[in-house]
Amino acid sequence: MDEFTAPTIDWAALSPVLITLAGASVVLLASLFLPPGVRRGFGAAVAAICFVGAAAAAIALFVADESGRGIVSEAIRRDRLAELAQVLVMGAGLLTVGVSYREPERVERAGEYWALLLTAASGMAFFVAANNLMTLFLGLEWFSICLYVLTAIAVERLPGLEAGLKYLIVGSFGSAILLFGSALVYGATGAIGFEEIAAGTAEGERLFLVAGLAMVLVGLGFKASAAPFHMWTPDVYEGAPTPVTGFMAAATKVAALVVTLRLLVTAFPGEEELWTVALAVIVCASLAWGNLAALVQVSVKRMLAYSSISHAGFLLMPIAAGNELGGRALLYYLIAYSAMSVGAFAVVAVRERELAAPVTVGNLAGFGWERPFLGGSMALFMFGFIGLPPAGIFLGKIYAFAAVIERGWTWLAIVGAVFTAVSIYYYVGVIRAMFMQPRELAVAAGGSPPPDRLLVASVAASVVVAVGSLLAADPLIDIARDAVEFLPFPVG
Amino acid sequence: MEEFLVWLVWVVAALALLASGLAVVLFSNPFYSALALIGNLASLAVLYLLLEAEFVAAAQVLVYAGAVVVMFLFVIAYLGGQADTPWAGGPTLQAVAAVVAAGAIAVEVVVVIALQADERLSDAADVGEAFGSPAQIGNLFLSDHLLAFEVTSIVLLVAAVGGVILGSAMPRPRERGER
Amino acid sequence: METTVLILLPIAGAVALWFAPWLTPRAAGGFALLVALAELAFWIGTALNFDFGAAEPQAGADRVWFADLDVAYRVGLHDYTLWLVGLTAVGTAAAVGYGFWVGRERAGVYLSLLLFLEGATVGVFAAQDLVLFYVFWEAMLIPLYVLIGVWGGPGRLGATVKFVVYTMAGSLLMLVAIIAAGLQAGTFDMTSAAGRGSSTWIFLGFAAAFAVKAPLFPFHGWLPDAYRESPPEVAAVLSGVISKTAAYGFLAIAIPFYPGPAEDWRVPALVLASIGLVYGSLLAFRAPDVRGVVAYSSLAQMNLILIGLFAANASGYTGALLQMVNHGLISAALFLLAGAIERRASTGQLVLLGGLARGRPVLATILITTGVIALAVPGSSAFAAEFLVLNGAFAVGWGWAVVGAIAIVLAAMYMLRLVSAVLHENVGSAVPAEALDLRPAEVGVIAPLVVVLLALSFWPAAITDRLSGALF
Amino acid sequence: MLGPGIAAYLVLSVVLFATGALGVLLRRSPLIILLALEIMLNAGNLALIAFARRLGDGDGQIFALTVMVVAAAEAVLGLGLIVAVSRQRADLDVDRLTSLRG
Repeated sequence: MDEFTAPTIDWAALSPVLITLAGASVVLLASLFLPPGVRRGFGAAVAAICFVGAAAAAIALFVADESGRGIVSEAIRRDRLAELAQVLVMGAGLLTVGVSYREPERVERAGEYWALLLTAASGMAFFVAANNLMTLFLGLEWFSICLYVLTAIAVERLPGLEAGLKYLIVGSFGSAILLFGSALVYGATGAIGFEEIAAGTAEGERLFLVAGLAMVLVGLGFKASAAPFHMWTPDVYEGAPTPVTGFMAAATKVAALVVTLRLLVTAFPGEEELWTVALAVIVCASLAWGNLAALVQVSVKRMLAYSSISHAGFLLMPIAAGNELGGRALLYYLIAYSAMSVGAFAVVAVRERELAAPVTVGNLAGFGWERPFLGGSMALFMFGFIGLPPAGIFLGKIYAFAAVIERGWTWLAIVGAVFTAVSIYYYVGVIRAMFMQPRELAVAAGGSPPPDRLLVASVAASVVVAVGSLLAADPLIDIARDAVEFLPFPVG
Repeated sequence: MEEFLVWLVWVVAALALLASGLAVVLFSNPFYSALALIGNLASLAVLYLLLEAEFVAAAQVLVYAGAVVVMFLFVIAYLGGQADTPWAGGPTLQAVAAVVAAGAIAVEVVVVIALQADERLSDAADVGEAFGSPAQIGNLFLSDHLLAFEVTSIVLLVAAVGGVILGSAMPRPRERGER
Repeated sequence: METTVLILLPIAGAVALWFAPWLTPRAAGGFALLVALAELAFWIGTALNFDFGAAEPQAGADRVWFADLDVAYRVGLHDYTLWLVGLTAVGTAAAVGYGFWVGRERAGVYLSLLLFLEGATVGVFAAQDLVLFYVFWEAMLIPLYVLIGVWGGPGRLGATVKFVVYTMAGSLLMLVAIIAAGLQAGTFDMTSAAGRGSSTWIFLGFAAAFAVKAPLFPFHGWLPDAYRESPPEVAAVLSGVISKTAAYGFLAIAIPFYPGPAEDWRVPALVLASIGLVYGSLLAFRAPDVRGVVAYSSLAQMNLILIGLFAANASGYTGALLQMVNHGLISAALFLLAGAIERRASTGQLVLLGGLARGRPVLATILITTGVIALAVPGSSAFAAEFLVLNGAFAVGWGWAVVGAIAIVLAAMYMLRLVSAVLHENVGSAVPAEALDLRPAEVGVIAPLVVVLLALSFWPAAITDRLSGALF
Repeated sequence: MLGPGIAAYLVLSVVLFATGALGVLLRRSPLIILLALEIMLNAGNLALIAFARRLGDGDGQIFALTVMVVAAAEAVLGLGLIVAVSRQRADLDVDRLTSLRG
């Protein structure tokens, strides 16, 4: 029998995870004792403090040292890639606090809502640091389960429940595929740690490895909502409470894509010629499916869901390039994209509360002039999603295209350009509805909701990040470079 | 003789596994499906024993057959006639996806069989008495895989919270329910 | 430094207006006009201090934007771009003044968008970095889209969709070309020789964007609708100034950076431009309304400019550049006049117009003067420019010069038709007897454009002699 | 090792996985889909344990144990959702089987 030796734990490295987790426990317990009236404010305050604290902790870790190291037998990594992704997740969470503060469903289950939001962010913070297949699977399930419940948290609304059930079933299907793929990779290489997988790749059974890699990619594709694994996205985005949708669109993408990058680059550098091509195919499928389906959407949330599928394509493009430029492109793109996703869904949430009905392109009519700031911000987000300045996605797309061109895949950049042109039509449709349609086209509004300064502040913060990421491109790209430069990129 | 017995056990367990798996998927009554799942899990436990994973086998029987399946049965009983309501919210494009999945899996079966013919997979490591024992599992869980162990507890906690939230979904009076 | 001010002054004005929604329309309009005039004054100051003849861009700035791809905020003015920036300042000032006087709904937003458009356009001319150029190029699109979509005519929604999809499809191909060119060269610096090459694909990517925006002949599908549905002052800016960015793109990027491919594609380009020239002239002759005539004549003139550019010799370039300034002023003036006419008759249909000259001497004088310069009578600046273009085209092949000469005859026909249909003949059914002459404000907006044109007619060398050899 | 080799276990796990996957894709009843998901996860577990045996490595068994916990958590939530959905349906409109497009 081995002598048991307790592992040494680098508590500092875990602090972003632990801070949010502790916040969740506090909110959960306090909501048992606090009167219902103050639960919402208390929970929101704790959530905001924890998100800020966790982000600060991640930033401190990022600044503290540039070398990465493993935590508890290399189960997770403390490195700048994880820390930057954690900052993004926490930022999305913080914005979501502002957006969801006045969401009607929050009143009843305020405590649980904030606790689940914090736990989901905590799980993502863990997931992005995952360094073996087991922590990857567990981190994925951790935040996914939180999101299933958050989707269905409005338990009196059938659409929300059905969306939650659908998300759970499709999500678990993806996880099961991921699990089986992990098992095959484990069998082929005899290891679950990413570095050991890379080391064991040479002598492993290649067929197992390839099959396992394919299944792992499929599983992650489900989370990133890349076509053809996207079928849950529109229904879930539509059914979930709008602030939750914004959080999912932003934070889940950050987590899934960062982990995809880390896994492929650190664990499968030897299979580069396989996964880059596979990803290129997924990119094309996502761009085509997302953009073409978005053209015919009436519901704004569904349209944004398809737009998020197409952005999954744009975000996977730099990973497919497999070079360091691509890594930088991915992280820079994610900074702008995550802020803008939360902001766009926040504006949808406002209109939804005004109308007490699902927001369609038609009933946005006149919104831009009624609420100039929110309308203008939404216009900025829509132009930004197309890839027009002055939003940072513009540079993100330039970087993504540059990464694939540097790899020699100019055709992929052209595919991206063509589908960007397609996407103009539906994004501009929103702007047209908000500013160019007479107000009478909209359904009579159900009374003006109270002014929601927190939500407006969140939208303003999204705008600042969206525009600021373009102006301050150099420091942000330096940060992105710091975050990825230690990864052993297989190309160039 | 021992070899023969192991083979016999394996064949029986394997047949039971496949048959019960098919039964779970094919029965139209969810109650029978859930019962079939017990058989499935039990035959898996037998296979785990053959693979010298005693602790996992025990956990399989206790956790699954003892808790999860019972929970399924409770819910099925609670829902009664509603239990097998068909539902349009499942994955779409079933036909295409099913064909693709079946094709991919068929390929994998071929791969495995091919590898077996290659004699590469028939070898197994020599393992000591301790392999798969509760002591070894516990040791690993508390050292190398401490984080995984802790995360499982968080996952369970979240599931519990989620269960409470979903359980609180009482039908509401109409005037408040219509939002 | 001065260039940065020229770019940021209007943008700052636009942002200030955007954040001051409480301003009355009058205050907002006054402020916007002030900003536009300040820009113009600043441009004059810059021009007076300009060192004509230097090959390097002047009055510039160079600040790292992001270093890893060597993209920087590099701006500066060449002698040829100085004139185009001046055209932008003059055209926008006129448009802002006109919009202020007409009193658009939500004047603050409207005028701030015009100012933003001005800043972006100056940026396109001044950028010395390909990525920065692209940023400003796309930044022009957003205010134009909103200006046409919100304040345009009844068919504006269709017009904007066409406009945006056409131009974006072209410019996205340019984006890929820019990235490919920059990665090949290792820098996006336009002044460095490293950016130049022989890749046909990159050349075609640039050409796609410029051909759509100019527009070169088969890519003009968006033009008639956009020009008809815009408010007149937006149409004036669009045809007078924005279309010049495309010609500038050919002039400063596509042709000089990729001389090999430009040489290979010269004949197809000349064929298309010639077709566009004749086709546009014929359509202008047949157009039923004032704006249609001006729009199609714009198409024709732009294609004439492209002929000059693709002649790719000093005469062609000089003529094209002079004609860019001329046509910018002419079409801005004509669109504003069209707006003035439409305000009086509430239609632009030529069959319903007529007889506006009687009792309205100022309108008649200004319209006739503009028209006469536009049809390039000898002695006008347009004549000088077209002569240089034809001379340049002749050096390539006499056939092109013949096409150009035919088109000049056609130009005379459609311009005279326009003038006579509006001013002479019988009083049109849509012309009310009490329709006023041009108001002082309208004169104040349009007359300066015409005065500049006249000055250029007397002294075209003001521009042509102040072009260094930097281009050729 | 007595009895069949690891390959036999793998074939079993692949077939089991396929059974579960087809169940998820083809069945319409959410309860049965949940059961089929359990089967898929168990197929993964079988593969993990078979590989663990082959490698003489404990990691696979640990992995399998954590998967069991996750599967239990998913089952709890899935069942909770199914119960909540059926309650709401009974409450709102018995005839309307879905409010979302499939």
